[in-house]
Amino acid sequence: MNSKETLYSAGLDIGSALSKAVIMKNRTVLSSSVRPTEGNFSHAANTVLNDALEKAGLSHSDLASIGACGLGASFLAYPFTKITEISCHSRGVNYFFPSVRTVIEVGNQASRVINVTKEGKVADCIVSDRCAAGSSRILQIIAKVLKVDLKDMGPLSLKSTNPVRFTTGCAVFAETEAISRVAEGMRKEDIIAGLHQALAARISAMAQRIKLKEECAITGGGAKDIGLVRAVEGKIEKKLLVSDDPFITGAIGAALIAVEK
Amino acid sequence: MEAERKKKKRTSAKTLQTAREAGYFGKKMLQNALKAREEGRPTAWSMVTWWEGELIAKAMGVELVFPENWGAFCASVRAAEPHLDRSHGEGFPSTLCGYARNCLGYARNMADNNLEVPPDAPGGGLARPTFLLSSGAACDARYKWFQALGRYLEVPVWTLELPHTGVKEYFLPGNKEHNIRFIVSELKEYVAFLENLLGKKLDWDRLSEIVDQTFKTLRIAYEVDLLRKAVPSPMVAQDFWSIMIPHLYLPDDPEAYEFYKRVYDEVKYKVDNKIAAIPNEKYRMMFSELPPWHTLGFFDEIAERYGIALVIESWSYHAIPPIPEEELEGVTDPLELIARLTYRMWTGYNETALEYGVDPGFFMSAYLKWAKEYRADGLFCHPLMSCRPATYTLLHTGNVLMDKFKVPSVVIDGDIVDLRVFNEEEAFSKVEAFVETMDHYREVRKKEGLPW
Amino acid sequence: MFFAGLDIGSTITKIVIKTEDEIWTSVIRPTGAEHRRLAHKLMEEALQKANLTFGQLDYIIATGYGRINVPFADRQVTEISCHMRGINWFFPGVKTIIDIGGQDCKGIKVNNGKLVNFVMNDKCAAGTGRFLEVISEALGVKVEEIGDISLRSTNPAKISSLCTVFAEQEALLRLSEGVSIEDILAGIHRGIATRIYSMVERINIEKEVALTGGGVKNVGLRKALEERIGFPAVVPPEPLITGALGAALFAQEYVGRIDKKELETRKKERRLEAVTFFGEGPTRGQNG
Amino acid sequence: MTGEKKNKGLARAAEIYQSRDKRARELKADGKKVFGYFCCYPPVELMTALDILPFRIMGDMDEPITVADAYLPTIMCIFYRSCFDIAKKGRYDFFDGFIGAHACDGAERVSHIWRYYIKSPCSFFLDIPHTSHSAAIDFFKVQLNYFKETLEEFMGKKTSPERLKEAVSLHNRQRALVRDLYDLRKSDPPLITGSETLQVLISLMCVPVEEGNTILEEVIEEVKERKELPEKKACRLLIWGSLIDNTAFTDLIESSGLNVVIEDTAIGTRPFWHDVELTEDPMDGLALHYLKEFRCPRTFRETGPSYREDLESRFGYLKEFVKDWNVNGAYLNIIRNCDIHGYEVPAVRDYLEGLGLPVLVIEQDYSTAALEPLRTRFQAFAESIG
Repeated sequence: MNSKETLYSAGLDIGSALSKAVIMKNRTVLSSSVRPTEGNFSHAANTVLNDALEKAGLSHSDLASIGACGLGASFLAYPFTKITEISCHSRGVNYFFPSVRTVIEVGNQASRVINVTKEGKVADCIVSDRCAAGSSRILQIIAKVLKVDLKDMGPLSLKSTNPVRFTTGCAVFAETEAISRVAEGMRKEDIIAGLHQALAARISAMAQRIKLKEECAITGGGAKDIGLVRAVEGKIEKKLLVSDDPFITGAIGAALIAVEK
Repeated sequence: MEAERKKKKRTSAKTLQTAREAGYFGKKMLQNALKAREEGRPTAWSMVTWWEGELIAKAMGVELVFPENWGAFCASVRAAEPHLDRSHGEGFPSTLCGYARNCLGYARNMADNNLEVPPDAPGGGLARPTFLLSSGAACDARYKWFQALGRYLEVPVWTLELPHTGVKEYFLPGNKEHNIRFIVSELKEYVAFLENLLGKKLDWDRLSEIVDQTFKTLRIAYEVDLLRKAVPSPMVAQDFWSIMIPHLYLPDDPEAYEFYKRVYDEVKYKVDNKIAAIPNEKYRMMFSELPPWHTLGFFDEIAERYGIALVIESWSYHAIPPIPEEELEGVTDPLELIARLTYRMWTGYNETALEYGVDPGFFMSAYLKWAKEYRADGLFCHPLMSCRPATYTLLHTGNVLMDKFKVPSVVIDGDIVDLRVFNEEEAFSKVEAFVETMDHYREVRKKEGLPW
Repeated sequence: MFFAGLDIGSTITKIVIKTEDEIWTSVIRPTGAEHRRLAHKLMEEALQKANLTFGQLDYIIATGYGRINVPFADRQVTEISCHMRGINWFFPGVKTIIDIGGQDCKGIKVNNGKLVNFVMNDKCAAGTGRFLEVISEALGVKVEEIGDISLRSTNPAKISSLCTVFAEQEALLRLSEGVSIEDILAGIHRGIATRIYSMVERINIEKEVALTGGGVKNVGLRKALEERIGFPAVVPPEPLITGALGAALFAQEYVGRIDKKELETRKKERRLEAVTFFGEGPTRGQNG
Repeated sequence: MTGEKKNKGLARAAEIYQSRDKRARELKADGKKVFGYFCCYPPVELMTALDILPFRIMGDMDEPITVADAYLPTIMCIFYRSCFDIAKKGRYDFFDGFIGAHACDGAERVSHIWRYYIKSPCSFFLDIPHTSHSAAIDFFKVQLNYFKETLEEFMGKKTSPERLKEAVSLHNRQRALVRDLYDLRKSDPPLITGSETLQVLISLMCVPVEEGNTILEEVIEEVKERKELPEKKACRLLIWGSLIDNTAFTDLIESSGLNVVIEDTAIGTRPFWHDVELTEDPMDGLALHYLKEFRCPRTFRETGPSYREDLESRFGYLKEFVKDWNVNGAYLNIIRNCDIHGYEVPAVRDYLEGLGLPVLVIEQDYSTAALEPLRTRFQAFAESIG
């Protein structure tokens, strides 16, 4: 690769809930686009890519490479490099925070704890087991139950004084529990904080399986939720770095890796 | 491209010519039992007892079938689910062993069919048994399951004992010999049980022949394992899962011995000529425990995509390192030979365990020895939802491998029977990331002066 | 005399008021998070619809998930007994009841109008009404329509995940692969039916079988279940109210056991108040 | 102070139940050696004879399992996961010794893993045969001797047959007292609740046998003289299966319209139902007792010639419980992933239903937090009986 040459690349992260795209010029992010997937992977992928291209003032033919990760990455209509989300998130976090050696990713379907090398490669990785209990999907479900906007969940949680104890692993049963607690008159903030505690406990249990390194970051949709971030920090007794836009971490990683391949 | 891949047949491609012949032995077992049943000769359902009980039954002229093996077969042809549903309906918890639930559901179907093999039974079905041979080795399922069959089959059950010694306790003065004496006296009672049940005496000469043949077969099977240390790997787990059937179930069968000679020759040829089992071997992994029988093609795929060779696997299905000659000096009693053989299976890695100060000797310590000898880059852990006890020590094994040798492990959930548990997409993504992890630890091992 | 049954389910609250011989009125409303406390409002609505005053109710029984702490109920009975009783009133010959509720699914065995055995799903939400809601939401179809849509399938898809959240993703993947919605839905219904069937089979499914609960309103699920059972099942005219009806029937039975005077005093003391959860809050919190 | 006097034994039991390690830590501070042990198979008599306090390792249904996830997969027995979890969190840091046991798969594997991660000055893994053939009993005696020698070596002293017999007698006294206590549950309503009984039984497993016996004597006296009896319920319940070690569970059951009158579990009747025979070599009596008389499904019992006879030989003892305690409902308690009880469910259910009992089966998650959803089942079960 000739580093002097201007090289445009795109990275896509087509998740079950959100589709994300970034356009990069060498190692600089030019533009990004995020939208709900809504069950149509190829449509969502096309839309975010075109949207991001438009914002960057580029066209598809300007792209030297496209990298994609996520559940829906198989449905892209044009040639691209498929990369696993784990590698993309490692690389993406490495892009934002080169000193970080542990990444906690809280995604829609699963959570992961990844130790990364200084090059942003995967040194160790633990993924939550075959149950959606440790994923951020549960946050959306509960937000809906409580009629709280997803983005208000974190700030509300921080106001809690007496977090409710959540018990079940199942995301759907957690919904039932939340409904019961509301009915019993427990405050929303306590319920949300309880949920954050439960999620954080599962995530920190995973994190204990690989040695947490000095500098840690949190990424994925869950990183947008300050309540969850604080709860995880409490459990692992470490400060977590959060990038300005945790949603696009994976997409950035995808773009960076695709360039190399 | 993804969709195309999905359409491909998902059984694995064997890299050995001989491995393709091994299916014969599985069919032979099932058919022999059905034939015996037809001719009024005794048959039994048996656990894998690691030769402790099978050899004696065979010397008594009993045709054995193995519901564990048949469970894997049902899963591989995707015929287990109706049995699982049946067992669930009978009130057995769905957390129990998948092989057991498959068998319990089948037994219920048999009971509904006057205890004869139901017409649509997978692979011709398990012939109605004269007795059940259960085992206290490895897990509780293997005697509780056969006991539970009493609900459908009113036939005698014999439970074999196998001491489960802790590593430290194994080395207490005299304990090993006490354990072997115990197995021998248990085997005597087992012989008496069989003689009484079948109304005939054990032919001791025949038993000695069978034991000799078994020792021979296991020896050569072990030598095949030794060949597999070669780089690049001449044979991979996809082959082993086929060839394990003869030595595990039919080691006394001269055909099995002849088969292994051919396997040995083929592997030896590949080693001598540096012929790799998979093209571009980049990573050497150990595998634990049983594979997802219904999705074996996955392993060919990761070989193709990432150059991963599964070089050694699943401790409990391997022939054990031979018993030291001095231990066998002057031992002629076939029961004692059997006792020493099976006990060796469960304690053969206790020296390794002692060396590294770990427990238990079985299920995990073999991997410690193998990691070095097979130059392993990683351990592929496949925890089985329905063979839980085999899984209990997996994380521990992974922790110790990392601790002692900086060999990382990857955990990919799955199951031997329940295909719903294994998510291929997720598995690929984990393996892909794990490749980076293996790279990383190669560097770490190099820095720490480890030899591979 | 008037007897009321109040079934506070996890997703829907139902009220039945009945006389000695017939159902007088019934109300069905979503429960929702905050509505659980508002059961008294719903009772007011039912009374208004029935043109009755609260004082005219002779006995009230609460059932369902939220039955505890309904201050104006005379007694609580589990929804398992109530479904049994409600179905028994409609179909005296039924021996096996399958109730598919919002958050759970039950199998109930009846003998001579008596509850003899039951099973419930545990731990996992697969096989419940909520599961179907999540899936329909993901596929962008109305939950009331998924049954009909699934009936159009010619080649049901294989959906192997049992976890609701994963099944949702699997459904989306199939959709993206070009599998039709009707095939996906038919696959999902088939999967749920198998799950429900094998659970209820633990108490031995015997003819007649009745299906009840919100899930039965879904014709696709009903058909898949009947196929699995191997024979047709009966369904009450309004499957949502069997629990509340059973509660009202129990109310009727209990009144028979109570002294007239005591009943009158009781009725006078009863107030139509909001559901309360006093005394429960602090024990549920975790401190520190 | 009179109230305290009236409830001395029960109050003491409740206090020990609440902080199970308190007395053990006190004694340890005074120089006593404390050994933790798994299940009820390692003979406590041997530890008592060597002046060791045997401390039964239990889990904690109140404590979410977090740390254990790094060592034990989620799909294994939740009880043993919990034991390991709280141990790794330091709850059992006062043990001078750890006694693992091949009781069931969970106990066995966790014993090995425990020894690697949680170090104690002394440890022993007791192998237990799966049958009670005579060869197995002889073998078990050999293993018990190794166990005894390990303890002796650690304590730097030998025990004598006389001292061992004394210990056996002390524990037999405890067993007899527990059976007396169970007799007080034969009346209707039972004189003592399931939760109270559980507190007493657990307290016995955390203090020296003499102290336990005093508690039992006091409890029996107090309970006999009770004026305020527990509430009478429609159902007199037999609990069979995996152990229950938290009163939150028994409270839930008893507040759902059921009186728990007898528990055939590892913290119920099982450790106490038979005396150890005082044989000339006390080790013979111990081997026989622990291998043969214990009624845990982890030991294989010969199948009879027919299924019915098999059930009778395996579960016949339950008939006595049902008759003498006037039981009219049975609850089969399965901690999720408990194989040895799980395989037994259809058979034990067949047997109990054959006795005319309605049977409730629940697979539960060994977590107080997950108890509440079970209430409806217990209530419905009570309704089906009442």
